[in-house]
Amino acid sequence: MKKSVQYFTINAVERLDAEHILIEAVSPVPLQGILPGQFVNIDVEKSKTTFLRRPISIHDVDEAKNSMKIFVKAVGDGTRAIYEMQKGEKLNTMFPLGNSFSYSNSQKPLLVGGGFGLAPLYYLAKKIAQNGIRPTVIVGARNSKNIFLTEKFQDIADVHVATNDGSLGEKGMVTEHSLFTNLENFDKIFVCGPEPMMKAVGKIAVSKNVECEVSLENTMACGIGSCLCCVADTKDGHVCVCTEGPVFNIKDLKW
Amino acid sequence: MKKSVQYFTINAVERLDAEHILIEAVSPVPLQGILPGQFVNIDVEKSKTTFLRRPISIHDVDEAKNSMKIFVKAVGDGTRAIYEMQKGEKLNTMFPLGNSFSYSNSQKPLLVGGGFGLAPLYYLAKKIAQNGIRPTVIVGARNSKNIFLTEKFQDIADVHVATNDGSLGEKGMVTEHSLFTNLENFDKIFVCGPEPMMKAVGKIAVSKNVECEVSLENTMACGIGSCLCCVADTKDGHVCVCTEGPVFNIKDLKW
Amino acid sequence: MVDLSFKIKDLYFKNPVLTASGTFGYGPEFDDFVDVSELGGVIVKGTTLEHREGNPYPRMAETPSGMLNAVGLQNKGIDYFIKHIYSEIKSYKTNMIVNVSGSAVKDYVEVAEKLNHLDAIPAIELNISCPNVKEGGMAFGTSCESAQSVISAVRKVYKKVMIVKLSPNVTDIASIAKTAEDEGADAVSLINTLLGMAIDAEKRRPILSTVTGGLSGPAVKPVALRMVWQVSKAVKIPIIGLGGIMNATDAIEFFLAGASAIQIGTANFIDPEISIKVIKGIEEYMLRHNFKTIDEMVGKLEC
Amino acid sequence: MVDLSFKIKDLYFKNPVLTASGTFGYGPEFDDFVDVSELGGVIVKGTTLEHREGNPYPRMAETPSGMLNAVGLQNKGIDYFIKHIYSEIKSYKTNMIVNVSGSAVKDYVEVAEKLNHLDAIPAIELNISCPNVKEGGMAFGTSCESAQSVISAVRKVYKKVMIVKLSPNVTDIASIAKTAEDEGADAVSLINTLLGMAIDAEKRRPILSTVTGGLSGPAVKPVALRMVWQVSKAVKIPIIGLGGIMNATDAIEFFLAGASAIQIGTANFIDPEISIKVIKGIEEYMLRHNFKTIDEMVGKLEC
Ligand SMILES: Cc1cc2nc3c(=O)[nH]c(=O)nc-3n(C[C@H](O)[C@H](O)[C@H](O)COP(=O)(O)OP(=O)(O)OC[C@H]3O[C@@H](n4cnc5c(N)ncnc54)[C@H](O)[C@@H]3O)c2cc1C
Ligand SMILES: Cc1cc2nc3c(=O)[nH]c(=O)nc-3n(C[C@H](O)[C@H](O)[C@H](O)COP(=O)(O)OP(=O)(O)OC[C@H]3O[C@@H](n4cnc5c(N)ncnc54)[C@H](O)[C@@H]3O)c2cc1C
Ligand SMILES: Cc1cc2nc3c(=O)[nH]c(=O)nc-3n(C[C@H](O)[C@H](O)[C@H](O)COP(=O)(O)O)c2cc1C
Ligand SMILES: Cc1cc2nc3c(=O)[nH]c(=O)nc-3n(C[C@H](O)[C@H](O)[C@H](O)COP(=O)(O)O)c2cc1C
Ligand code: FES
Ligand code: FES
Repeated sequence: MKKSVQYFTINAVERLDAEHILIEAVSPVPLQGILPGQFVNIDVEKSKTTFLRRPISIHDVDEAKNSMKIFVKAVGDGTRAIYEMQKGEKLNTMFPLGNSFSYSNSQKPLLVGGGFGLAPLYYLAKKIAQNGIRPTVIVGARNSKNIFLTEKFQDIADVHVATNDGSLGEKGMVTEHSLFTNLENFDKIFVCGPEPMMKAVGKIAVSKNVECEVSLENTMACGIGSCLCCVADTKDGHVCVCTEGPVFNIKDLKW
Repeated sequence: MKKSVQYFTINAVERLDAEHILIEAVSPVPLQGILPGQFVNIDVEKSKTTFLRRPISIHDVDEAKNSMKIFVKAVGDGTRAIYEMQKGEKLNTMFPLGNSFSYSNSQKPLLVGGGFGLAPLYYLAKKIAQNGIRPTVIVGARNSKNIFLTEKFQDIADVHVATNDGSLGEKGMVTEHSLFTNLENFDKIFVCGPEPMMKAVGKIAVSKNVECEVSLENTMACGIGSCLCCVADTKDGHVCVCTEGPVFNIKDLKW
Repeated sequence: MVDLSFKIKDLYFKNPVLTASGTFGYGPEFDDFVDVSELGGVIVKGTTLEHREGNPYPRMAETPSGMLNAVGLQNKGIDYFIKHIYSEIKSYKTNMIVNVSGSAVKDYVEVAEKLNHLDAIPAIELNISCPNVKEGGMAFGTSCESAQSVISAVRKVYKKVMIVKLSPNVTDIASIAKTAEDEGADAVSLINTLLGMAIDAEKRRPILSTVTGGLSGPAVKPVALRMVWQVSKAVKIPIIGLGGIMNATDAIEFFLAGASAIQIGTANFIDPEISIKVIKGIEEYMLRHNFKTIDEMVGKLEC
Repeated sequence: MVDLSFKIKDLYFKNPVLTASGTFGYGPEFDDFVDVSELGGVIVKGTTLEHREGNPYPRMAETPSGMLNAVGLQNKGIDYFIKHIYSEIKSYKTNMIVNVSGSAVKDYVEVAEKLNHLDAIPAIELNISCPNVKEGGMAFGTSCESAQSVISAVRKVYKKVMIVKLSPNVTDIASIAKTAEDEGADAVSLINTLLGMAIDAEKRRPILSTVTGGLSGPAVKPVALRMVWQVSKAVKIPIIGLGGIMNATDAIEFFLAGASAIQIGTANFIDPEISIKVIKGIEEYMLRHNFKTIDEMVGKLEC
């Protein structure tokens, strides 16, 4: 799909708590052909202190309604201003950016998400489900208050939860979840979350010889491979996360 | 009145055309003691390209409702963002700033306004009216489309209009209005508008020996006499328009 | 109608809007957004003799109305450029200009020599002002003597149009521009990035892996404008102005200050279509102000 | 509890937050907004030997995340200061410091001598970096030789704490800082404004009456931080950091880069209460990061 800059119109906002928001926005151009794992780059026009665009994963696409969803956590001024947007406002959006998860060859996929890392996994789960496969999803967080969206996954996936304090699901880190003891049950793992978490999952995947893709969140300036700011260190040297990624097979990363 | 920074809450907006807006905003602190000619300095929080505060005249004060009105013309990014504000939004306001028109000794005042220069004159007219005097007001503009607020003045003042194209009121510049032929009928003129207009009025006032006060609109950084950016050249040298002004008797200016 | 063209020596540019090195890739990155052939020119990524991996991540920090970068001239080297990239970009119908960087005089010379042979590369931009490499780079651009050494050496071997890109991290940029002119530069471009730094207070660490990096974006525009103005009083060769240009009005300001052309850098990241919009905006301004040629507008500041 | 105090020689500052010269008037301008006595110090408006009217209006241009000023040291001269202003401000319970400017060495010396006698003025800040006056000012701060001449002359007559304020418009600020230290400065403050320019494209005129002016505000913070860091490697005397500080986080960045104290300038215009908020914010940060004294935090950047 050709990249472009478009003004999306926000047509629904769901504030999940004081920091997390799910936004649905309608595109003025058809949204056919967006791949799971791709992201948009948003110019936050009303934030004085936000100069560059902000990369945000595509959480879901409804091709019929020509709409897209994003799931955003307010961590700084840019995402805070997005959190405060209202229905009817316009979202200056550059899209679709990045590569894609390679899910088509996976029969038993495991999706692992933490924090706003869950964002790209919903559209991935949906695409997998459209292929007739029911994926397994584990969501990890510090406690039950930081678990979001699991109910939305339930229609299309088997959802498991791990919380550090045991307030929801199994107690412990996501990598301590019982599913990880039999990781061989899965043929591919798709991970998105804080880097330490992705590295921990990656390590186990390697040890158990299960394929593993991670979605990196390097800071970006351009989002289209022109500034070389967002590079990941791979076996081929520095490559742009915004074009060669954000999804990488961990065997290509120098982790 | 002590100066302070307060968040006013916008409780009414009246968009007069695509550029002009009348905003009513409620103060969290009492508004007793504001003088006509004083201004506020607004931090336009949602405009990326507006760094400094923007000085805006106090158009009206309703002490009972604790509210103030401002009349703003969108000329650049800062005032455009103010124009786009909605009821319920907060206005970061530093106030009250500047001196005041000296109207108490005038029995036959003439108020002359052009463009957003009309802004401070309403509160002045109201104060004069409270003293039992009905002021005369002339509003000048290019054409009838650029004449605003005259109906609001009518209750408290005799209103005259001059337009360059004669589409409303007398045809010609404000200084060509018939009232100016008998300027001696007035004992003081209060002017606010574009500098060339104020200078033109000032010149006639001097020639007819009528006192004249003008409200300057020099660009400002601090609004409180600390940066020395806003100076006017007076017979006493450079003085701050934000503290010694914005209102000056033209006899003090080096015009 | 207005004529947007200008020339450096006898090199014709159809309009005065170029894209800045390091901010526009090699061109194809922007194919989805603009017709690259409509630009006055494209200055491709800084190219060195050898392949360079650049600096470690993180290489970027956002700053108020700007950004710091510490890319460190990541590129695959001149030979790779000639073999693989040149063929891909030579069909663009605009001036494709290579930004030449190095850590020793002989590296600059060698790269320039190789570029001399490429028909579709009508000019080079000598980068003696990159703040993000340990040796060479900016060091060449911060004294007249070292600037002289690189410029005169490259001038000997490079026969086409040679633009010298100046560093703003100096006390007196006009004297360095004068040196460039004296040594045979056909034009100067300014400014490269201002040396800056960003810190993560919570982590108590520099944000960039290299601690300091190059500041670009609208934050630097006032400094860039001032330097263009100063340099325009000092040299007769054309000046290409850049630094924080975000729209056509900004571009006009550079022309008025004395630039014959401009480059757009960081703005491409925020609006990938901006370069074309700026061309249109300049044309509109010229119509409105009755300028028929770019030349009529250059330096027309009423002071 | 945390101890916010610091010292320059034996001059005690209750906290490291000062207000920058030219941005806080003499103090009373801010009485409605803050308790001036709560500040670590106030650096009053640049003061010269003679009365100065400053430059013609317009003197200010807004720029992206910053502003240019060309006030040009408007002030009523040192004698007026001593007679009329001193008595009004000497009761503030904080260090009232006078910023001393001039166009000739002897002017600086004369002003410094007069200030030596004022009990309630424990220090001066030598402004060898003002870009907005024709003679002197910045010229003194852009070469080691000229800096040396002013600093050593003033040092001979001024017995109390002498801070030297450095210009950022130089290739190598560290060497100028070193000169200041060698000539007996008790501290350096940096940065003064960057020389910049703004143009009104529609009117085709410079916005400032003086064409160029001094850039301040968050736009310059990355440059200021880098310079503080460079100077901290070069000198042992305390550094007072400033340039674009808008909040406590910005201030912390300067401490980590090597400053022992900071000044707040342009931010006072946007939030007249900011100086006091920054003091509170620094205290909170220190509690959170377990710093007990400012000194523990200075230069604690993990590179
Ligand atoms: C490909 C990609 C996809 C992303 N998808 C999403 C998403 O779907 N939903 C979402 O909420 N966020 C997502 N992010 C992260 C999001 O872009 C950042 O949170 C955002 O840029 C922060 O901007 P800010 O102005 O709010 O905060 P800033 O003020 O820029 O930063 C605030 C704090 O967050 C940290 N931070 C900034 N950027 C990142 C980052 N990229 N990763 C981790 N920490 C960061 C900073 O170090 C700082 O401590 C994604 C990032 C990338 C690269
Ligand atoms: C004491 C005082 C009271 C004022 N009262 C009002 C008021 O009640 N209503 C109102 O609409 N405006 C008023 N103004 C003018 C208002 O402050 C400016 O229009 C505003 O600052 C412009 O900001 P901006 O970001 O929209 O435009 P900018 O982008 O800053 O400027 C846009 C254009 O407007 C011009 N401009 C900027 N500032 C001024 C100015 N001060 N005077 C004239 N032209 C200017 C610029 O040169 C530029 O061409 C007042 C100004 C002062 C000093
Ligand atoms: C990410 C990035 C990479 C850059 N790489 C180069 C480079 O390789 N060679 C060069 O001469 N300048 C390089 N620059 C500097 C720009 O070409 C330009 O001089 C500078 O960014 C100022 O212009 P701007 O404010 O419009 O971006 C780079 C700038 C950025 C932001
Ligand atoms: C309006 C204005 C006037 C200034 N006047 C002086 C001055 O008289 N003496 C001086 O040393 N610095 C002066 N400065 C520079 C500031 O003290 C400070 O060094 C600079 O603004 C950078 O800090 P900031 O970004 O926090 O404002 C002035 C700055 C401004 C904005
Ligand atoms: S963000 Fe610019 S190359 Fe990836
Ligand atoms: S605006 Fe600062 S002194 Fe008037």
